[in-house]
Amino acid sequence: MSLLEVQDLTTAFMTGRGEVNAVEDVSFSLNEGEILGIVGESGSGKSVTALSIMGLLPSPPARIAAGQVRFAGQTLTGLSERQMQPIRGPGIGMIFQEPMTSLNPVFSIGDQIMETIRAHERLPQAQLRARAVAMLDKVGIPAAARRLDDYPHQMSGGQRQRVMIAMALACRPRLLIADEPTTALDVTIQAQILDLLMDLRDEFGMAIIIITHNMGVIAETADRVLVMYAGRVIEEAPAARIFDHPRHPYTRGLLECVPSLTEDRARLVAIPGTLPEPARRPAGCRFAPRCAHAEPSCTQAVPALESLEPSHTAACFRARELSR
Amino acid sequence: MKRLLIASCLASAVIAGPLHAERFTCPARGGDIVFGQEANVNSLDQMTSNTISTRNIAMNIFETLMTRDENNNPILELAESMTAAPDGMTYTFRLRSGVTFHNGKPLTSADVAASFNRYNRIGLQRSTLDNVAGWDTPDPMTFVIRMKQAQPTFIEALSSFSVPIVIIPAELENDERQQLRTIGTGPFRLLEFTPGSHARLGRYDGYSPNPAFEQRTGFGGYRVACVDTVTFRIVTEASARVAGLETGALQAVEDVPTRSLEGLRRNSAITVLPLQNWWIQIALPNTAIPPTNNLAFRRAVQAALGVEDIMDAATDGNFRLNIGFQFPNQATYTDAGRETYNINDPQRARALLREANYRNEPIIILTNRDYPPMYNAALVMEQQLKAVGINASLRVVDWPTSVQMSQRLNNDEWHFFHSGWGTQPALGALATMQFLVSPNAAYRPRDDRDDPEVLAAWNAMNNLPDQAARNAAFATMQRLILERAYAYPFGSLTKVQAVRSNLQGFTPFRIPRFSNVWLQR
Amino acid sequence: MIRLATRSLLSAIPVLLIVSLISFGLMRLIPGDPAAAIAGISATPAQIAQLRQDLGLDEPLLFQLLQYYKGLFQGDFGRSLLLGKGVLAATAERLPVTIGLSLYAMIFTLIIGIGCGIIAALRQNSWVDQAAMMFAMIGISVPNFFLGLLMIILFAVKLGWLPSGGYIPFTENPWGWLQSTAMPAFSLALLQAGLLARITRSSMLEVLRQDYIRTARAKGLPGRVVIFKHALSNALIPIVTVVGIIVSLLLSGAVVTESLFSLPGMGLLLTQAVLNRDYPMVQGGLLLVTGFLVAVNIAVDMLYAVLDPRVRYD
Amino acid sequence: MIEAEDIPERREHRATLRRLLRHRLFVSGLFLFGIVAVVAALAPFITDVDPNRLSMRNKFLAPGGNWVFGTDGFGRSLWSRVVWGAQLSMIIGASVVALNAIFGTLIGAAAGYFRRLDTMLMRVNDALMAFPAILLAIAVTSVLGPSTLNVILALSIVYIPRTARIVRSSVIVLREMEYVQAAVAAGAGHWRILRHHILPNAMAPMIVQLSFLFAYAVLSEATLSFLGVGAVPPTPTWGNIMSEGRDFMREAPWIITIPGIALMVTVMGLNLLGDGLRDVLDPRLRIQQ
Repeated sequence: MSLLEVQDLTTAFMTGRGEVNAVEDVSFSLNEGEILGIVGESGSGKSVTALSIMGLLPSPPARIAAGQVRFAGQTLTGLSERQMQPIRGPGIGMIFQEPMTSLNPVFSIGDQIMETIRAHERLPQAQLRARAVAMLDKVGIPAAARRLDDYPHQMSGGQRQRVMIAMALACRPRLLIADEPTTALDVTIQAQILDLLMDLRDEFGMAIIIITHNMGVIAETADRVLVMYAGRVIEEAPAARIFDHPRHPYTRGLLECVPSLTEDRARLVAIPGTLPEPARRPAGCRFAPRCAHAEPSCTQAVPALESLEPSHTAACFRARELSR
Repeated sequence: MKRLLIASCLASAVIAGPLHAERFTCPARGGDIVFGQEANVNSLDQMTSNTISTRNIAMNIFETLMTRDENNNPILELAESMTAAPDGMTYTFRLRSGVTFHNGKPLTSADVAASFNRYNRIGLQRSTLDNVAGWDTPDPMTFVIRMKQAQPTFIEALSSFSVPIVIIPAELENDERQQLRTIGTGPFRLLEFTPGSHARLGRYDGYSPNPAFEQRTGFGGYRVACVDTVTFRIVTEASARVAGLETGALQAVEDVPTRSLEGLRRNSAITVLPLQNWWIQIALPNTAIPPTNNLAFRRAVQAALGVEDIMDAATDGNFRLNIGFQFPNQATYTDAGRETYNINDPQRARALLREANYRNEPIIILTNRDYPPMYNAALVMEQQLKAVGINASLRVVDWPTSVQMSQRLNNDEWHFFHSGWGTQPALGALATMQFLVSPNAAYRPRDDRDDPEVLAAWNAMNNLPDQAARNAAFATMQRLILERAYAYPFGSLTKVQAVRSNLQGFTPFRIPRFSNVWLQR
Repeated sequence: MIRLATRSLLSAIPVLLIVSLISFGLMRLIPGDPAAAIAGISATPAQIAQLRQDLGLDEPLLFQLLQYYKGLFQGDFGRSLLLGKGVLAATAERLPVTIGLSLYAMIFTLIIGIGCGIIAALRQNSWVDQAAMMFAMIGISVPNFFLGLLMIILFAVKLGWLPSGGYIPFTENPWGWLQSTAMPAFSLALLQAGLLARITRSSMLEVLRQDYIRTARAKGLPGRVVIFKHALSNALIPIVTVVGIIVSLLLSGAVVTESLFSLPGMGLLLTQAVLNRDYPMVQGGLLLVTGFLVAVNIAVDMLYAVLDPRVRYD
Repeated sequence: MIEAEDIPERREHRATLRRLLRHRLFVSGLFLFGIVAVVAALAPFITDVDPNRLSMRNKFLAPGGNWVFGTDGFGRSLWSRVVWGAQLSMIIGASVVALNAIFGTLIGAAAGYFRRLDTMLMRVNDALMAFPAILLAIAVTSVLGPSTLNVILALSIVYIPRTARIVRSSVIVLREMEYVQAAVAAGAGHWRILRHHILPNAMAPMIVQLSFLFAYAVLSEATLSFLGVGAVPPTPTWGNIMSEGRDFMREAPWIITIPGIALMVTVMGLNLLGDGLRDVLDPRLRIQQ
């Protein structure tokens, strides 16, 4: 049985123009120790998917409209905030895009790491401290014991992200969700952080979901890739397959403009137009208006994910003919 | 001078009446009284303060050699006798024996001398002692005052309760101004004093009442403290005082607004006690400047005034029409000049205005808001003057400013000044009429040059050896003042006090007296 | 931190110097005779003249100013004309009443203000939020003397519940103090509470949107830890900066409240001192009160540094 | 902003106005304040009795009947007094606001723009702000003597330092802006820079401040009158009416409550107005007061 199973997840937001689905019918699963990359432009619904799994979306305005999330055999959707607490931390850890703002500025980093452990395990203060030092050590903060009482503003961005990772891993989660973990960092630091994540996966054996808009990051890390567009999964395949044989025109477009690790512009120049707002999504295939291969029939219905070969699915009416 | 002593005994007998022929004894003892006092108290140093609020409390604690009875006649208090030499050059006081201070020390003439020393140094009314050469203590129970020159009115001044010469223990002689430690000989002693909030007094069990009397009278007489404690609580809000009385949080209050009286009178748990003749509501012209320097104009104003409306507004209905500067219960009362009072004849006023050649000059009525009766009286006066064609307007400042303005020589900022004369009319004609001679002359003659006839009458009031002649001189002076419109006394203001009905023996007076007052169970 | 404290203290000196000059000048410009004021209604002109002489009011102005500064440098704030005691002693007697009242009101302010603010923020746009903000709006719109009057009419006059007027010192009877000061403290607090509720709400909303709140929740921290530790500690920072303003508003409001409820505090003392032309009391008292406010503001700056490490380590 | 010419500017103003009129708080504030302002403006037409005319026979009449708001202890019409009181409140509030707008801007701009003046002006400013506001106002009115004009002056003295401080901080920020530095480099005069580049952009926080200031001024005036140091009685200010009604609050509570409610409505209207202005004009200020 897989560690995480997401089935037909639909997350809706109440907006001024009524309820709209930010994420629609998203399904995927993840095994222990596996690294899944979720890729897509900002607004494609990848972060909302992650936050839906964690139950971190503010409600209202957000709600899980349909589908379910199962983690280690337990259904997470529908759990109360209180019931979710023991899952967060020891079950699923999460790190965020902005290390600058994701740490609370008024508490020392030691305090913030220790409170995480304290929330889930009963440990004497000395052991808490030792564990925090060990975690900082693991994520490569030099002189960890001394830095425990430092405040976030005394650290660089890369260090803060390391602290975030230490914090997320402090309770040995079985799954780590990394939402754009490197986007806000300098290029050189990005690689270091990714390496660190890889090393830690090897050490702790946890599964990782890496969310990014950067195909380069996926190439470096992911075992399997989920491509999202306008709230829907449009292609899923092992990483190697995606890079070699992308089946969806959008994925192909993404790859054509792979922003390498040395060049961090997120703009997808190869694809004209912009991602439609959730409330103004076109009928039929949502990518159709931007798609070079779109036919009138593409706007008639929403294409379903279709298995093209084992473990490779795509949602495109013309996937088969185009890949030929 | 035994005569004086006898006279005061007689007076008290008259007041007490046949029902109270025996000595007062407390029908019930114990209990606590809370009195809702209107005005704030800053100090209990009775020698250096002449505010009514201080007197309210302090005169339950301190006593004097001589004071005033219910009708303001001088009586002895800590002295059992006083003998005046025939030439008026010495006064010999024999102190009562068995009197002790609140610290337990017996009263001797040394204490009296020390009290006079302190008063002479910092007492607010130390001019009382201007004609005094000195004082001696031939023995512990005898105190002699030596005069520089005879002063027929000396006893009247000495017994004044305006800023009384209270007797304090000798060791307090050097206490600084307003820093007097509160130790007296009175029926109550001070337990606790928080300026601005409250003062708590307790019964002094070592008190020895004055055996020369049967009953309490005025500030003195035979006094006994029946209740355990009396708390004077400052409650400035009139409505809150009334509410406190109704709920029983307060047992007695002063200054009940007329508007509340109706309800209180219906309430059987409460007794309303009007205190008549609290003060004379008065306005004074500024005769240093035109047009109020013109007699015809002043008389025009006199003719325009309808005092019922003025008093009604000033007191909210609680007043008594009263002519002149004394009250009918006083020996010196006279209605001399009555034809100037309450004329209320607009036609005559207009005629007099024409005679005065009044040309619509602006007339400024100076008043203040600290004392609502003065403000209210001024408001109605303004309206009455306007009604006869006088271009009158109010100038409202605060009390200290209005006093300062009214006393500045030849000040041209005002034409009429509103005031209320309380303590002095109660003290007698002499104390009152000093307001009408320079340098104090309230009608502000130019350069302080008194009207010679008024001044002559004043001198006669002071210096004639015979009381009847002095009284006649007062009548003359009052008539002159009224006829020449140097003052417009509107009438007598009644201050209403009220008590819970189980509080017995409380008779309104110029201070709330808590001796011979008891709580009925 | 120490540097910050020294800097604040040093910058307070010229302010206090100007304050002392302004209060001296203001008082001398006020018309009206202190002697007439102190002597009261039943004084004769002769008594007033006597008093004026006793009080040393006939001295030339410059001499009085020099005396004043000479005294100040020796720690002598002068002697109240009205009370006959030292300004310092009178302040020591009255200031505790005002501080007690202000603290009491501050407790109301904090409980009502922060409470309403947090609840409103947590239930943003719900009826709870709207009710709390309506209440806050009323709070900042009702003049405190009007509220005080309404409370007197309702509680003291109509219901006869609480004593109106008549102050019971805390040291004498804590329960009595709590009771007798409740009404003034509440009427004094409402304005500040409304102000604080509005600030707390917006500050809380701002903070709740922050990434670190999401982080805290993602770590599986219990809701109360997220709100009271992570959110509130950050939301408090802008709130603390207004505490200085609130203390100043409370002291200013206490002037009115103390007059209304006849509480023998510093506000009543100074109002009466102004009205009675008690020059030394006003001069010294204003200087002391202002000094106190300046000290409170320095303390607030320090507190700010304690709460916000970013300031502390700058 | 500097290149903004007349037409886009006007368009921008119109857009701001539209946003204001859609703002719920602003509109309700405008409504409340508007009622008071209209009543105040129409005072001579909607009252038939002189607010100061005594009528001792009609004292303490409860509201209703011939006397809409009843009468006070002198039989004066409370309707007349409260309506004329509204006019006085408006006049006093508007005057304080105007004086603040002029002198607060001058002092604040001078302090913020000319560094050499800054220390001196701000020291005096700090000292004036250090006094508890009401005490300073009481002392100043005591010096000047009680009158409507002097209340305006006293309140201005109390509040101008606060306005000046707000203007100063905007000016300090704006002074460092690139376009201002560019203007300095281009040799523009101080006056021109202040007038064209700095002050127009400092207007938003200032307008917001002034709308709240109006509320404070109305409130403080009432407080001063209530304490007996405001406009001279019998001037019918709300504070005076309430002060005179104090002794009768048991028997004639309407004398206090009616002007009190009028006062509250006015202040609330202004506060709502201020909230709306702040939200629309200067969202940065949201967190303050």
